[in-house]
Amino acid sequence: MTVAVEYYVLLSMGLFCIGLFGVLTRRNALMFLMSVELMLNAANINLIAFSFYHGNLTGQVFALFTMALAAAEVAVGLGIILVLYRNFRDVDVTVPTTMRW
Amino acid sequence: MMIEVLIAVALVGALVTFVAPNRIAGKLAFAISLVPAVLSLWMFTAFDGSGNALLEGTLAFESHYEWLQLGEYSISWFVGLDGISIPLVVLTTILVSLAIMSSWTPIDDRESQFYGLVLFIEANLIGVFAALDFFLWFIFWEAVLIPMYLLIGIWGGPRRKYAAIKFFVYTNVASLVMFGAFIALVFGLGDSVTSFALPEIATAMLEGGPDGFLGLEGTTLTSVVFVAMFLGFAVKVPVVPFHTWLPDAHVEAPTPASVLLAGVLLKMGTYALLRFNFTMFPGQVETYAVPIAAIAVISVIYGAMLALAQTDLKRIVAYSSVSSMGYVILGLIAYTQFGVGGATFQMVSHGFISGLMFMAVGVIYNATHTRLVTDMSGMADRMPVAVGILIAGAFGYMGLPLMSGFYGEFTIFFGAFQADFAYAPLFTSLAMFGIVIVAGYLLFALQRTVFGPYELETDYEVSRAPLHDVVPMFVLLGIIILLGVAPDLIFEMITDAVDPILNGGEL
Amino acid sequence: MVGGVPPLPLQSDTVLLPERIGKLTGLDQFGLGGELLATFLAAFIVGNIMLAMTGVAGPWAKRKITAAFTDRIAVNRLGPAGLLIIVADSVRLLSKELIVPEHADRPAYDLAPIVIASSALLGFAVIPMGSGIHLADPEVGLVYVFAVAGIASIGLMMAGYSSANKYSMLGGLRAVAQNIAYEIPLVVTGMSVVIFAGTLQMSAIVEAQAQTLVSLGGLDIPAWYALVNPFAFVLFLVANFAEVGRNPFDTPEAPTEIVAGYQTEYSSVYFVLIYLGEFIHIFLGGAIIATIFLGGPAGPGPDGLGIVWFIIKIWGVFFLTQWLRSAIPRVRIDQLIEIGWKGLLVLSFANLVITAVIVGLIA
Amino acid sequence: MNDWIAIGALALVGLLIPLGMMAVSYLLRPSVPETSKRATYESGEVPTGGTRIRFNIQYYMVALLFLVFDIETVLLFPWAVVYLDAVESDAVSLLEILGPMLLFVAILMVGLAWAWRNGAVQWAQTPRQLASGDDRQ
Amino acid sequence: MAVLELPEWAALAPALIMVATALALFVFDSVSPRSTNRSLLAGTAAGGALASLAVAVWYTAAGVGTPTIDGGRGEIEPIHGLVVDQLALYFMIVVAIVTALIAVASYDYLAGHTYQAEYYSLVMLAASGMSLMAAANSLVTIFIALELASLPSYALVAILKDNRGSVEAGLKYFLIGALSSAIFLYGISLVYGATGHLYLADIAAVLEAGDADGFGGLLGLGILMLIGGFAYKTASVPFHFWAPEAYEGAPAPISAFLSSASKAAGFVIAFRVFTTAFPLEATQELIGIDWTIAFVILAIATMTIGNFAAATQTNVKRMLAYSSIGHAGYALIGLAGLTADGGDLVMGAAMMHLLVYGFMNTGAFLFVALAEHWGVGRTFEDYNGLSAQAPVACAALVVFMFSLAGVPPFAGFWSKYFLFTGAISIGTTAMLAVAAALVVNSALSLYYYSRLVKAVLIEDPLSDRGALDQPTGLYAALIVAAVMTVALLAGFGPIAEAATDAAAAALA
Repeated sequence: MTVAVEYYVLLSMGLFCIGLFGVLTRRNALMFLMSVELMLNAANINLIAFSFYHGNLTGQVFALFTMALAAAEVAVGLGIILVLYRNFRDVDVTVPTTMRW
Repeated sequence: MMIEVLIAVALVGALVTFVAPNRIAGKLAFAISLVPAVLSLWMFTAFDGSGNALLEGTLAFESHYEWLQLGEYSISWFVGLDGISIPLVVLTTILVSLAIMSSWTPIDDRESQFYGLVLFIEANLIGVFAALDFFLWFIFWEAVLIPMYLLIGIWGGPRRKYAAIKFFVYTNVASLVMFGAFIALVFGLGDSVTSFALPEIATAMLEGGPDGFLGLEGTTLTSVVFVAMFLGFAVKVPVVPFHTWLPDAHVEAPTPASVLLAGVLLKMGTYALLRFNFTMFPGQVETYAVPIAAIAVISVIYGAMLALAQTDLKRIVAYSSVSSMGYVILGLIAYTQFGVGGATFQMVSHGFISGLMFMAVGVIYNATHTRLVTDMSGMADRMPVAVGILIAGAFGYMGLPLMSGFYGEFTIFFGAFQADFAYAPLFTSLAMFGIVIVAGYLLFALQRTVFGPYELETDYEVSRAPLHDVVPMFVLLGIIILLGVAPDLIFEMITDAVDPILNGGEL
Repeated sequence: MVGGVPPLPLQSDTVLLPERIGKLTGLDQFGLGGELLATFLAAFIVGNIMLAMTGVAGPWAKRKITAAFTDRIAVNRLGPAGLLIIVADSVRLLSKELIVPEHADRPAYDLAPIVIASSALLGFAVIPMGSGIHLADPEVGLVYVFAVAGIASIGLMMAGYSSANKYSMLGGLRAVAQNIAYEIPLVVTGMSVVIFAGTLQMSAIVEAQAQTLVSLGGLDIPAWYALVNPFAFVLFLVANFAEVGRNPFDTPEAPTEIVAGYQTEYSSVYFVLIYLGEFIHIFLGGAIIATIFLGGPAGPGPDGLGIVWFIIKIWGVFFLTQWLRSAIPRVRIDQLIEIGWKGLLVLSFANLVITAVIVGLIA
Repeated sequence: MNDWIAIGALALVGLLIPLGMMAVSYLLRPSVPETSKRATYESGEVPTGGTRIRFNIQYYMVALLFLVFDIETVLLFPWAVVYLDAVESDAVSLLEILGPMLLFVAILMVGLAWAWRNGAVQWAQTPRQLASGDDRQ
Repeated sequence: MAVLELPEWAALAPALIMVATALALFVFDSVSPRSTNRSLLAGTAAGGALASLAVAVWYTAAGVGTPTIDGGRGEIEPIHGLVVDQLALYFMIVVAIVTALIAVASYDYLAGHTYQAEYYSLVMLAASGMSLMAAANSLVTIFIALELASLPSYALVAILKDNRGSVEAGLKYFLIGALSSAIFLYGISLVYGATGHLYLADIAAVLEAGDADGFGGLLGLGILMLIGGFAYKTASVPFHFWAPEAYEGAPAPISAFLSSASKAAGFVIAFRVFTTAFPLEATQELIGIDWTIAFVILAIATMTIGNFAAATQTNVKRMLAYSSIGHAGYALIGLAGLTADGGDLVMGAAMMHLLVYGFMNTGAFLFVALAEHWGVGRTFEDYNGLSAQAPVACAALVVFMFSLAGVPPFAGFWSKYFLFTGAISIGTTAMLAVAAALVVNSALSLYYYSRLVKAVLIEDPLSDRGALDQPTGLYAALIVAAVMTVALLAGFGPIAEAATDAAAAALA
């Protein structure tokens, strides 16, 4: 009862596109972060599905690393969003425009 | 190793001066600049080369080291002097020393930087005249621009920014055109060259020329490159119609910068023309002789006419430089021993004479703070020595016998009459007419400013020029007369180096 | 490069509950649908065992135990030993009016109790309870248990934030801060067990503990990891108490500070669900401890007694929890966090490293 | 039968039980709407202000720390699983199997030590620390 | 040849030294938090970077990782996925140089700053990541090293937490960075899907054996996404738009660090991935298009957009940021010019350019750091007439500006010229277009670079400013960078040789 790899790719592409859509439309930095997480997880789905398909474990192991890196990225990102809030009283990514003149 | 020492002394001197306190910078720079001057004079006496550096001949003070490898081509540190370049090196070193001394009065701001830049220019000028590898030469060539741009831009007159930018843009675009053309030529030469050493390229050019590049036939490529390089150097010379940067640069530049600009930088253009266009492309020289001669004559006449219309002393001298460089081009295109040799001689001679003229104008300006002919008269009353030298310089410009100007112009005309391109005598005659105009405007200006009752339309009191302003002028005057009396001092070695060019590479 | 399935690690030969039920009821003859039905039945059984246990534990056992410790009399009117209080309480709570605070964030407010209750229940899927009651046995069992147990934090946070009450908010935050502070020591200590067992599969971990550690005069002492590595056992116990939010780590709902923490604004059936969820959580913690440290359903007597031994062990842990509740004062929030990050975390990593070194040297 | 189907079934049960209870309760419970009932509870006082309060920054600090540490443990699990097998086989030396993990944990510990010393896991500052004028938050 | 025999893992020493330094700084900060012993911290960081540099140079000189005489590739692979060869060592040198300069310059820039130790350790961590990027030859290690370099960079950009510009820059850098790393990762997953491998050589083997037939679409999309990731790291079109904001808002030494070292590191993985994993012919057969086309387009677009935008700026730092985009376009020529049977000259030229760029661009940003240290302002006008008060620094600036423009007599001339000839020598129409774009853009760049020179040297100051101090560290870094920019002109031979050899070895 295995699912063909194509469906996993479709799933991951769907997830990736949702994430991308979120990235492009959301103005809240936290939503942006979540959207990026979606995209990363889309890649993870691919890695694991193809790992199963190709019969080697490389992809799965890499997916573990990816999760760790994603977490680290979020940690740094939250820190930045925190100072962003301290400075701008908002987490809307379109608010900081000091450098546009 | 002597050339390296010359350059190194100037470079290190530039650095030392740059960080020295302003107070002593002028004296320090002068002291340092004496080293290359003396050294180059010694090299001049010890000169043992013969023939042309690019063709047949033995080089003096040659040194050649591998530098780097670019694909199939090697680039090297390759310097050496022949009969054409050593007088120019001597001209450079002497003129720089004297220019530094003559700056003591006018330069009173950020002196250490000023003198540092002047010494830096000297190093690169020596490099330009000594380099025999294209890249080495090009680096020195371009490196002259930056300090000159800064000299004009920082210490210049009221419109210095405009003048500096104009100078920089004109000469840089010209360099780019020339550079691209030459690279295309080298690539076109294909396997027959393996380095950017000029002698090797010159030999390859004379032995067959390029095979074609970027879809251009070999002969077309040669012509295109010749024209592009001619245009590139013509801006530097400058010839009409690329001359407009020159008066601006001269007028705005501080006196020492003008001295160097007119005395040496313009010669870079004619020197490069001689080294590249007139050495490597004998066929094209023949083909394009008439238009080039026409340009030369137009430069002579038009430059002189423009000078006639000026009231600013510096502008007068500047335009007359355009006119004088026209003679040099005419001599080169004549392609005879006297023509090319005379042109080379004229480069040196004009270097000294224009340097002298700019110094003299500078001294007057220091005293009166005006350069307008209409603003003053009777200067001879107040500063007899300086004015006397100015008059002497003017005579030199006009080509008075026993001055170097006479010999230079005379040989050029002599050579040009012998030239075998069409209408050569006509062109020569027209150019000779230029002398009349030169005499006209110089005498007119002198008569207005120097003679008559003393009168000055500024608030400045005029007194005798200080000694350190006058000494350089005396030295220059001495050299001018010396070369006028004994032209063979350099003319022999020049012809020795020119002959291979005219003989198609044979000594 | 046509894909092939990689060789799977050896499947343990334990027969799982769904298959047993399938065989027992004959549902396995009806293809996929039958199998699904059997599985659902099995899940239903497991779910109800837990519900029954918490039903007993919550309203009755807790009071009885606490009363015993504090020398009081607890429920004793309804039924034998007051056991019928369970029924009474459930009817009472279910029929109470549901009061939703004014500014509550409804979706989160409604979802939170369900998340809290069902996440704890999910963990039992992979616990081998003995007597063949074992729903699923994936290779990653241990990680799975830790993962689903962690879901509860989200529920607590949701409950705390959606109630629009400052006490709730603080309680939710405290709950999460505490959960995450002790999650890492918990997991890392669990990892030291994995080093012994060399697998994450729950049944295999239990099997590994069946070996004999030492023989004392004919009495075989099994290699329960609580005995092999008591240090890890203690660490795990402590971390577990914090995970389930019981004394001395009950700061998230500390009644004297923030009323009832995240559950302040919950009433009626929602309160029941949260309350149930907490108790299921305690039992899940007990089940994990029992499985990875106390040999799971192992015990003297026939295999059929497994479930009995297992329940005894779970109740043992529950008893200990209530004991501590009566015996130890609550720690302050700052102490709580610092014990977690500066104490347990370091100790757990030390335990991991030492375990690894010892295992490496012995083997 | 796949393990995960069983787990899914339990999830379904886990969802159905609460929902069932809610349904029962819905049928049993009375509903007497009254405004003051719905006011949030603040120990009998009239509630002031919203719940969007600024709370201690340390909550964020430990959350960030957790995020990193917890995920790092994920990287340790595979190692822990294969450790015994690797030790028992003679293919790799003990140092080779133990060394990387020790290094990993050591680096993690350096991180923890840094966070510790810089007050990331310190819940409240003592007056002395406050007096030192550092506004680390 | 090296006299002493080192164990294999020691080949990674340049990167390991960076890691060790970063950890040492963290330990130091743990022992004595909030220390402001600037000399010790900056000294440790600079010492670590210099040690890394020395080791890398020593290895290069000793011929570590050079192809052996008997035809072996000669590279050392201490850990599967990390390889030490000439390419790796070359870029480790670049990274170490920039890091050392930054560490020294930050000594003054950070005076009075709270997070001294954190700053340096983050710099060193990012540098470790970049060093490892140079050595990574598996998509796994590449991605991890990439993130190791990126994450500290995000924090570094935003480290002036009370400066709104810095925070904004950090946010934008982070957001685009997170997005692009997600895209990059997805690209990796697609490539893995198509080939079943993450190790670059294995990917190539699969492609060449034709085992990935039928996966052309996945592979093509994957490669496209990988290019997106590189574009971000190298600040090239289409992921360049973070660069001006991030460079402008970040502390100037960090801008220098990112625009020089980070860019170089981005290029090394691009070089390695595309030369090792995707052999031109096999890939073209599979996805139906030559991937160099993509780089041709990107190169022209990047240099043109960068230079034109730079020409319109009024803010110096922003001008430098855009010019840095332009230079990414120049370096992209190295990838655009690869052909099935060559291209080592053009790739080598791109590598040379990146090394020279490491000095001249770092120097230029450090001058901005100096200006920020003085507090003179940010626009060209604010810089007017600085040379009267700080002649030496301004002389250095002149060197950097003209070198960036590619004017002799500075090292930037050589690298640009090599790029030009390299492009010409490939001879295809596309490469001729690239060469033409290079020339046009260089000429344009001279305009805005000389504008800064003009402001500093020629213009008169808008208002009187007090005496300017001469911070030792910044001056030292500035002067070293300037001297090297000039000295490399003469000493270009070894660099050119090292770069072309490394490129040839990578392409072999």
